[in-house]
Amino acid sequence: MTGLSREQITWRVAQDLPDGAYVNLGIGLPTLVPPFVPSGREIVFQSENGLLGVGPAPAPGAEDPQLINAGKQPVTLLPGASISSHSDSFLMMPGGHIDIPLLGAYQVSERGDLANWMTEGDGKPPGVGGAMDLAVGAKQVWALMEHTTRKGEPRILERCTYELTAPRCVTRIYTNLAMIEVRDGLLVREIVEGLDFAALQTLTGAAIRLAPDCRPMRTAA
Amino acid sequence: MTGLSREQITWRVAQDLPDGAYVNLGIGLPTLVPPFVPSGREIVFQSENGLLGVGPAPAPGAEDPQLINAGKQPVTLLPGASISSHSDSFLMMPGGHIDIPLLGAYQVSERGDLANWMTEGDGKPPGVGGAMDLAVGAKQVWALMEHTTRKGEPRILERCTYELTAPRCVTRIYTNLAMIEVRDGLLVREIVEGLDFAALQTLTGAAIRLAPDCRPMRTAA
Amino acid sequence: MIDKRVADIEAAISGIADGSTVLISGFGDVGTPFELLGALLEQGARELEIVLNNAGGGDDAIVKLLAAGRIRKVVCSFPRSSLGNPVFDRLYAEGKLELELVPQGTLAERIRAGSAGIAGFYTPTSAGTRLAEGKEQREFDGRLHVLERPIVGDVALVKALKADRWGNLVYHRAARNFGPVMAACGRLTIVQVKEIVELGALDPEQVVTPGIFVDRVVELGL
Amino acid sequence: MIDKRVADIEAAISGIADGSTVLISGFGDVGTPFELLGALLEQGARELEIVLNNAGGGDDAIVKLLAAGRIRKVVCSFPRSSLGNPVFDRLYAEGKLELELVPQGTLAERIRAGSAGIAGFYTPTSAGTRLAEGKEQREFDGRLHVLERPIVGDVALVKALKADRWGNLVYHRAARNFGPVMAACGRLTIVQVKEIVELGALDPEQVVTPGIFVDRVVELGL
Repeated sequence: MTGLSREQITWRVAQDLPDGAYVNLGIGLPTLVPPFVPSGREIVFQSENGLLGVGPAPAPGAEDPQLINAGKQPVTLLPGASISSHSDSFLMMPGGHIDIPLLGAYQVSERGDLANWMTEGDGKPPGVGGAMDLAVGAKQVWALMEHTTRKGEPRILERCTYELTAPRCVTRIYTNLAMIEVRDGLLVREIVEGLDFAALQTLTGAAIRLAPDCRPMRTAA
Repeated sequence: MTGLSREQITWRVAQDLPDGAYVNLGIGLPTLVPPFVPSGREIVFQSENGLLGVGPAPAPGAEDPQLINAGKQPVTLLPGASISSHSDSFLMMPGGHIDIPLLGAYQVSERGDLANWMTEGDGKPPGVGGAMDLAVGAKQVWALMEHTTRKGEPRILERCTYELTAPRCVTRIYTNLAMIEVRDGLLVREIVEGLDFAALQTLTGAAIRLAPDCRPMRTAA
Repeated sequence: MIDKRVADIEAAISGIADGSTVLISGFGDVGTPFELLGALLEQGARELEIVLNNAGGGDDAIVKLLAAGRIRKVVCSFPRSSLGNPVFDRLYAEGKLELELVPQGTLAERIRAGSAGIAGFYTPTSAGTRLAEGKEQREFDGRLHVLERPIVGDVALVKALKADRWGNLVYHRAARNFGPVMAACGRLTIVQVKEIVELGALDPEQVVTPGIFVDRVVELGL
Repeated sequence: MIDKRVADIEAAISGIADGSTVLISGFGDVGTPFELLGALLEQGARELEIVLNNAGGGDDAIVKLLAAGRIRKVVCSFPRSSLGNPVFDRLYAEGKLELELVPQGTLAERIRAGSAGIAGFYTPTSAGTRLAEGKEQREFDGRLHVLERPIVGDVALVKALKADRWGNLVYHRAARNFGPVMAACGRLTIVQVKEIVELGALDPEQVVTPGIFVDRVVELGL
């Protein structure tokens, strides 16, 4: 069961971003989200390195090498954008000004603990970046991840086995198989076509509940 | 014994400001200092309300009503000036970036305690403004004051009787009668012409010492 | 579409609840949103806690709010005015007005902490003085510091020079003062500006308050 | 007269002592003062503690300083590079390099605290995680916070776009990042700029780093 592609996961997330939201894009999957925002909605994307109002990737040859996002990729600024120093930019996260950080995740627990900065030793020094700052403060934190590891082991667990980024922060999980709300446990709101609830449970390391209104997971037409 | 006029005190202080110094001007006597800076010296005056590089008073009719100093008087900006928010401006005081705050004082103790924000009840609510912020952080704090009250009571004391602005902060005192360094007690560096050390002691509420190189207090020619 | 512009000052000030903590920008008269304060007087919210540097003077809108009995508590650094403020003085003397006196830099920093999710900070300012009484004091590196707690505003009323429809702000000269730090701290931030400009007219490098902190802007031409 | 301009990069970097704590601006390559770092390599100071967001990569000047054994400790948020940094990885694995890993926002805030004379602050960031181990944790309003202490730099090396002889700075786009907060925190702040302009050429409203924080500026044309 592979379910959605990476593009399909980010398309699905983009459909849920409300008009006018301030959204931080973590590195990895989240940076793929912006092109999929439905037309007519205005979303202000923040990049932790001091950019608010990040626009699409620049045309080849038109890059400003000093205008990059958190993933160090060249970006543009929209009309209405603003630049902040790092200390001013990071006011926006723990201070709760960002409506929704979109974060990649290695693991999420049934109570919303997030692990997204450190796996078991690859021998290299660990890096945390802005992960911990982004995970605190916002009322909603959406985690984007593959439902299982490449070996098929669950990433959604009763307790994270990797080091935590922050406890009890994730409010919603988008995977290649399902959209799950973290609300007194794990509530399945959508499942990809062709997968049933029992099969999803076997791929999940914590008890899940089926929402009464659970729907097939939407994908781009 | 009246000694120096207010202008003469501020003239005397101005002579000691080193070229290139960053100097905060407290309200009251200190705001009179800038015109007396010897020519050839460049001093950057800060006003706590976010101005760095304060220039002379504007010509009548040329005032910008939104360009005022800490005493709410209209000012100008010099080439090289910058504007900061209050939170950025007040980084400069406890952070030790201001070389010399010039502060008015009600009382100073022999160990450099400063009292300059609250006298004994005039029945009105007390105001502290930026006094306490300015008094901490700088390596040097110069207090400008009349040597005694109008009733002739000393303002330089073993212990302040008014509420403190900050303990152990004043490093130098300029009065209408003397210039005194606070260094393991009170060291008299200059006395106004016509006053001897013994007479100065009777006007001072703490033991003073005579510097070996004590000179007559300079005034403008 | 994001459009924080509101049609008039009544719409700008609407919805402020009784008992709100209201941050008010300005240093003396400069940068003080007197027109929003006038509208607040009309709007009617009571039992307000106001946070500002000064506390009004003469017959300005702050004095009028005080005189109308609408203010329960004032958090400020300097509640004295060269124009006099006998209303404040009387209410204070009669015990009808609570005053929390805060050093000016500490006031700015407490508001910044509120905006940044910082639960407290240790500052040397006021350590060893009467204003530190009742607060935790603690030595770091041989020096006494005071634990100061954040201030969070239910509402921030701010005056700026220009805004765009996203709420980005620039200020004029010394009128910047508490504007940026208070704008970032209000759960509801309402800004009066001289002029609303087209989106994109403000250089991203020169925006002082990013629009993320702002909820409503009203153009007053002054 | 105040004149913070220095003639060349050797003069800019002179006088850095062994054992210094050196703050280095930049996020990835952007805003990183590589030319000052190259001069620091020539200058010879050893046993340095460097504070920066990333820790170099490829064959940049930070990697060269590491390879030359000049760095004792790295304080950073993300010591990994898409270009790879095998020198860092080897020194770290061999225990020859101390690493203090700090969340990015906490890093910026600790540097700001250092510049502001704040002795510590309570942040929710990292509370309940491995990075909070050994630090004081304390509940405020029902939520766990971590006490973080300030960072003060003996030296700050910063890249900006323009400066004047008073040391006022403006930056270009995302190259602003850690520049303003680090410039304010260095006991000795050294800045490389593309262009030095006449005093008065920078609008006071648009100065990002006031000259009070800056000690030396050197014009490099890039």
